[in-house]
Order: sequence, then C-alpha cells, then structure tokens
Amino acid sequence: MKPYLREHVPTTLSDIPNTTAYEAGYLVTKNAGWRNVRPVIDVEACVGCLQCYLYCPDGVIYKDGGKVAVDYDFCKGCGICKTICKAGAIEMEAET
Amino acid sequence: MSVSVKTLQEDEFFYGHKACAGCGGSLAVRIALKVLGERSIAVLPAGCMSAVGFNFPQLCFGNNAIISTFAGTASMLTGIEAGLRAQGITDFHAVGFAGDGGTADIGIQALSGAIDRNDDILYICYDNEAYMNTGIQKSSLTPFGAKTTTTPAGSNIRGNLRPKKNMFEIVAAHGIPYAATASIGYLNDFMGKVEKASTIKGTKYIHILAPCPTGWGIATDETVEIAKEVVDCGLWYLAEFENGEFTLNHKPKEFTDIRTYLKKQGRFKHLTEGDIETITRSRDQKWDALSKNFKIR
Amino acid sequence: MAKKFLSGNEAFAEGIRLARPQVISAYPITPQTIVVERLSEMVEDGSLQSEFIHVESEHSALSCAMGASAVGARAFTATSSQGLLYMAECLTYASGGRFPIVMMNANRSTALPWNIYGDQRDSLSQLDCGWIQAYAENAQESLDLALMSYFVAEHPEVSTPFMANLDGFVLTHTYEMVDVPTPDQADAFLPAYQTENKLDLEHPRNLAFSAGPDHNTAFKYKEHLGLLNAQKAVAEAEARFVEIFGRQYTGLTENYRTADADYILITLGSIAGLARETVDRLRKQGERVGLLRLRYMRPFPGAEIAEAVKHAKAVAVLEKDISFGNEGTVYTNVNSALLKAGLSMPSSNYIGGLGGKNISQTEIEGIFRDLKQETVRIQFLGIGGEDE
Amino acid sequence: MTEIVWHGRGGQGAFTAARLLGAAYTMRGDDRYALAFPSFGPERRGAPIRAFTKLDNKPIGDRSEVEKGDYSIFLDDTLFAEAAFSELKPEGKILLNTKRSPADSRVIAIDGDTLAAEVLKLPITNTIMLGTFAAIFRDITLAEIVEAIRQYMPEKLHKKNIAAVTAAAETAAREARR
Repeated sequence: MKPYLREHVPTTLSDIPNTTAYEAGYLVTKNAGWRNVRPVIDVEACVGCLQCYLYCPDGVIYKDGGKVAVDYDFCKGCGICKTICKAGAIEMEAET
Repeated sequence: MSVSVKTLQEDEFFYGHKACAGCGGSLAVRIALKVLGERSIAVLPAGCMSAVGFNFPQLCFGNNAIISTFAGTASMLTGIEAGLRAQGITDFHAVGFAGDGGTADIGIQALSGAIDRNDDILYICYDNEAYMNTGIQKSSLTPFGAKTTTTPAGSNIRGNLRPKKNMFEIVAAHGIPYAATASIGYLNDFMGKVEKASTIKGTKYIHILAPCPTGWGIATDETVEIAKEVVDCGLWYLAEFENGEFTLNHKPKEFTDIRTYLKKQGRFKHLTEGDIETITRSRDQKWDALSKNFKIR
Repeated sequence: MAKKFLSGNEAFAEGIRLARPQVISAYPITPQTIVVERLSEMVEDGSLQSEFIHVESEHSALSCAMGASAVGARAFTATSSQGLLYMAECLTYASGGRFPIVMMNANRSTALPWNIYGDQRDSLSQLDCGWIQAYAENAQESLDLALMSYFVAEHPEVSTPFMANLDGFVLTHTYEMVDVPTPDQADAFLPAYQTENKLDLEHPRNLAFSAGPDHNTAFKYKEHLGLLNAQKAVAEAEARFVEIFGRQYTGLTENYRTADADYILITLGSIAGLARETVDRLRKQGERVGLLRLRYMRPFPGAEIAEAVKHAKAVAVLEKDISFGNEGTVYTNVNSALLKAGLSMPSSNYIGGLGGKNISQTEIEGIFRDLKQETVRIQFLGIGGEDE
Repeated sequence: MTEIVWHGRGGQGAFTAARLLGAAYTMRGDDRYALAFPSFGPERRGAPIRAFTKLDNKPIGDRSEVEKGDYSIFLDDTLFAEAAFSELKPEGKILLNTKRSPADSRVIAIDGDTLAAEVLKLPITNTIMLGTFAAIFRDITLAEIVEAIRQYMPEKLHKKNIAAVTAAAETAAREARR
C-alpha cells in the first residue's frame, strides 16, 4: 500500500470537502517532471542489498524479484541511490 | 527488536510529496513511518514536511496525518492521544515530526509541557539546522559559523555566532523516559531507535540530523553522505538517554577531517582557519564531556 | 432538576459536566479559573469522566483540544482576555478545521493597562476568527448555553467551534439560584458526537491540509455557510431544549418591549439585566422604550435587529468595547444591518464598562434621554471627572 | 430589594456568609431572588474585603456593588468607622461584632467573638453574624439558614456552624426582647 494517483481531481464546489479532511494518500500529480537525470539500474550488477531502497527520500525504489526497480512517476533524480550503491549498479542518465 | 532493511515493511506512507530532490527531512519521516506502521497518526507543524506533503488535493500521507500550528506539535499530539484513549483506543502511535525551528524555538514550550505530563507520544525532530521552509534563516539549532539569510557572512560578521543548542540534553533534563539522537546517514541506528521508542510508554524524543541540500549548499546526491560525515568527524553524535543514563552508541576510532566536512558545504565556505580551529576545539571539549558522562557502548 | 445557588462559572461548569466532554484542556486565568477548578474536582470525584490535560499555555490548551476533536472526541477549554489573545492563532485553525470545540471565555479587559475586570474587548476583537459567539446574561443562561453550545457546534451542518462568553466577575463570580438538569435529561437533549471530520484508524485521512489559491475560496465559503447554519441549529437546539427542560430561549436576539418602542437600547451580556429594569421603570413613567439583547454576535442577527427596530425613532448600542480609531465593534455591525435594511433612524454608540467600570441605572436612563434628541452620538461612559 | 453589605477580612468568611444568605433566601420557592458576590479582585488574606447579598421578590438586574445598604454587617469591629453610616440607606442598620456598646441607635451590637469562642472554639464570626441577621430580618427563617449550611458548606463544618447560627439567633432574639 502507498499513496497513489487518482483519476478524479476534485475541483468543483461540490467536490471540495466541507471540512479540511480527505482520504489519505490521494495523489493527483506526478513528480517525474522534476528530473533532468534518471537512475538506471543495472540488474546484472545489482546485489540486492536494498541500500538504495532504504535511503531514497521519495521511496520510489521498490523491491523487484530480489533486485530493485524505480517508480519513474515519482523519482526526482536526486542521485542518492547512485552514491549509496556499493556495487556500482546505478547510473544517472540524462533525460532527453 | 530486529528492524532492518530486510524486515522493514514495504508499504510507503509518505509518497508523492513535493520536497526538494535529495531532502534529508523527508527521508527521516518516510523511514520512521515505515517502522511505526499504518496505525500511526502523524502530526506535522507548519514547515517543510507539511508544506510538501499536504497540498489539497495532493495528499501524500498514506496514514492518518494532520498539520498542527507551528508551536503546537506536541500539544496537538497530546490531544490526539488523549482523545483516542478517551474513546478506548490505545493501539496506535501518535508521532510528531517537527523541524529544528519548530522544536527548539517556537515549539519548545509545548514540547516541554508534554514531557512534563509524560504524555504517551513520540516526538521526532528532523534537524536541518535552519528555517529552510522560509528560505534558510537561523534557528537556535544553526551551528556556529553557518551562513544563513539572516546570519550573512560578510567582512564584519562571519555567519552565525552562537553554538547549536543541545536539544537532546535539554529534553533529557526533563527526566523523559526515552530520548535519542540520530542521523539520516545512519538509518539502521535510527530505525532501531524508532522501534525501541514505539515500545516505551510515556514521552519519547528522537532528534535526527537531516541535511538540507538547498540550505547547506551541497549537491542533491550528497545529503546522506554528509549526514554520515558529520557523525564521523565528531560534530554530531549518536546517543540515547534511558532510565536516567546517557549512552553513546557510536564512537569513531578516529575523527575524519572537520575542514573537509565544512568546506564541502556552501554555508561554511567563508570560514577562516581560526574559525575551523574554534569549531575543532569545541568538538574536542564536547567529546571530553561525553567520555566522562556517557556510557560508551 | 435540582436548584443550586451557583456562580456563573460554577453554573457553566455544571453544564459542561452534563455535556460530558471527553477531553478538557485548560490553563488558569482570572476570572475563568473557577471553571477549571470545578471541572478538575468533578473529574477527581468521578462525576465527570474526562481526560483533564494540564497544559502549559492557552495556545496549547486549544491546540490540544483541536487534537482531541481531530480524532472525534468532544473537547472543552476555557480562557479569558490575554489567554484568548495568546491562543488567537489556534482560533482560526479550529474554525478552519471545523472542529466543534466549545470554549468558555470569561470576558475581561485586555492589557495595557493591566486589568483583570470585565469588559468585552477580548472576545469582540476576535469576532472575525470564525467562531460562533454567544453572550450569556445570567448564571442560568450560562448553564443552559454550555449544554446547547455542543448541540449547535456539533450539528452536522454547522461543525464550527463555539465561544460562550460570560462577563468577568459580574457574571462569572456572582451567585444566583440555578436549575440544574439531571444527567438523564441532559443525555436526552444532547446526542453523542459523531463526525466524518476526523482522523480514523480504519479509514485513514489527511486533515488540516493546505489549499492554494485555486481551492481556498471554496473552503472559506463552506466555513462561512457552516457559521450561518448555526442560526438554524440554535433554533433547533432551543426547540428541543424547551421541550425537555421547559425553559424557552429566543434565538440570536431577545426583544424586550420593543414592539411599540420609540427608543431602543441594543446591548449584550449581563448588563441587559439592568437595562431591562430601566426599561420597566421608564415605561411606568410613560416612556416608550425597549431593549434588544444580542444573544449571539456570530452568526450576526442583522435581519432580526432590523426587524426589531424598524419602527423606532432612534436606537443606541451600549457595549463594553471600543475598536480604537473607529467606534464600538457592535455598533459598526448594527449599523451595517440597519443600512442593509434601508433604515435611517439615528443610531448612537455608548462605550461603557471598560476595565470593569460600573454602568449605573442613571447612565442607562441618560442614554434613553439622549435618544429623544434623535441625534447621533459616540460617547464614552465613566471617563472620570473634568480636568480643572 | 434588600441590600446587605458584609465587611470582613480576607479569610474570615464574609463572602461565605453572603452566599449562604442568598441561598437561604431563595430556598422557599418562586418569587424569591438573590444575588451574592464578593468585592471583585484578588483576595489577600487579612486585607479588608466586602461582600454583597441582594434579596428581592423579582429578578435582580443590577449586578453592581451596593452603594447604600439596608444592612451593613461587620465581622470585625476594627473595620468599623464613622464612614460606615454614609453607606447606609436612611432606615439602614449596622450589625456590629463588638464587645463595646455603641451609642448610635442604628447600630446593633453583638459580642460575636465570645459566642464564637463558646460555640465554635474558634475566632470565626461569619456564621455567628449570619445567625444574628436571621433573627433580625423578618423575611428569612433560621431553618432556611440551617438548610443553606447543610447544602453549601462542607459536611464536617455543618454541626458547629448550625450551632453557631442557632446560638446567635437565640442571643439576638433575647437581646431584642429586652
């Protein structure tokens, strides 16, 4: 479970709640546009130590078959995963 | 007690937020919530983490979460805990996440009150050493020498002239059941402390150093490294206070170079050799005191 | 129902005991203190089952009450004067968050000069913070208001915090005979608090969030509607109240001999008692005078005021308040109501009772005498002797 | 309306007496109203204080301090001075706890200290003076005063204070017959 993108974006007066209370984890926008470099995982080199998963401030690296993968919808491209990776399995590549 | 990266739950509770790339504070919040789990109620005062996490309709907390007033993190935690207990609900964690200004300056009164009452809450201070949400102004946890927008470094005054307030020991002086320091450079240590705190009744306080790449003048991929280095060079220490005793969790065999640590950061670029000597002397004095007053594990 | 000889503070505390708040957080301040002392005693002797939180400031008192309300608990706090101002930040938080907290405010002067006695500058300075504001006249109304306040505040269409104001000392510390309802009667009147506006462990929510320029107005509009809806809720509460307790209240205002009055005094709070006696005395002398008491300042009873005074030749507002650099706040509000209704009789403003200064019957008679001249005055009562 | 001004020192219980009187008066049922209040402000032990009781057969709107009373009751004669007469209505009376015999016919003197020493074994005269008032004021009964003590004083104080008001009322009645 984690906050996820919703199709419905509340905008009209009746959409807007009567109080400042709303369903938890309600996302309507991605963060992909924040990025000018993206982490690319070399699955062969990855040793599955999960340090990149642990240290990611956005929590966008997830466990994937003993290795890891990235949710590019929400990765901001900070590069912490690359610096933390002792196996050298992550490269930052320019977005085009 | 065995939380580790292998056993940490995969649910994410702080996701899709708009914190700066490489934000140390968001990492502290994210990891603490993964340790505490879905039955945690998070209180965040007006500040970075609430500003980036709660912008209707982009609501980035998967668990129950609420923004408090800037000064009211602890008092709102008190009300939440009491309100649920009054309804017979006790299987939850009331956890606060406030920055250095929200904790050591404007929020210290409410925090002190909550500790005094020994309310059953966990208060986590993510310390990025200045008011970052408003654009890097000095707080009482800004270290000596740091340049901020209200302590500019010029030819007359070289940044902040006052040392960092010791919140950990101030909190401990209340006789709190549990207090600890941590760093986002040492997450295993932090996770263990959050887990331990979650099992203790009464008020718990964890002070985690969480660098801000924007405010510290470092690259976005350096946050974790610098948070490790500040511990390794002895300018921050990992410790606990429990049953009236201080324990040092980690004593570097040899300190890494303070000059290297400082000169990596934009906020310290202006420091002279004399300033660095002053900082080194004060570190050595602190460690003399630590060796005398703290049990060393 | 039992009769008890109680002060305004004690009567309010009895009302709160009957309303059974689950969390009480309060910080002592004269002249509110007796309320929290009595509530502490009730918690101690088990007659009130409530978490009593000894907070370290008024800011924390309301912040804690908001936390409790944010998990669906019924919450109470009380304050006065400097304390109300100290918690001012939390006032708009509570109303914006739509937390139906009840707070008693013992009306007291604000510094400087320091003064612990009663005037209404504290609460009237916070008129725009989004709270329902009611003003009690006597100890019985104080108790009844304590019970009714939760009904109104927690009404699903209202969900707005409620500030019940009692004049410091002359009401809070004055003893009178009061009918105290039984717990069974109170329970029949006041349903348990239920809301969706809460953090919920089974259905997690994010509360008290930010809303930028695109959405902010919609939230504020809904907050405004909630406060306006309080008028209906007050009527509903009072209808239910008279049925169970036999005491009839009159909504946002109370008209006393206004129907055929040429000259009407508009006021609020405990001074209305003396004003009513003055009206009776002048009526005996053949004067066509009346009293309009504002029981609520928010929602503001503009239409009711206009209706009550529409045939009058002149009106006066007597208030324990001054908005420096302008005039009394109540007067400003009343004039706006008259203007909207197209009424153009002269209206005057008498500012009295500041810092606890006594307002005498002679002074109230003087106001009615002034009104006959049908001119507009803005006048302070009780400034002191002329300089030599 | 009957207006009573109580004079005492902080800690002597003047306000307690004022409050008991109000409670006693309203006990009989409808059409009996009372207000009781202290002189407002911080109370300091030993400082001269006043307290007020207003009694009427219709609701009392005037919550202000009594300027001229029907009765002025002094728990302690060191508080009494000539100025006391200017605070009285024309037919007003002063009830004074004193061992002396004042010449003025408006003053009713009671040796409350001696009575208090006998009955209460304590130099506290508030309920002694209340009992005296009950004997003098036509529109209240001793039974109502006793009931007010039962309802509004802590239980451990009931016996002695009921004895005090009773003894004081009997003494005052005897004095009046003489």
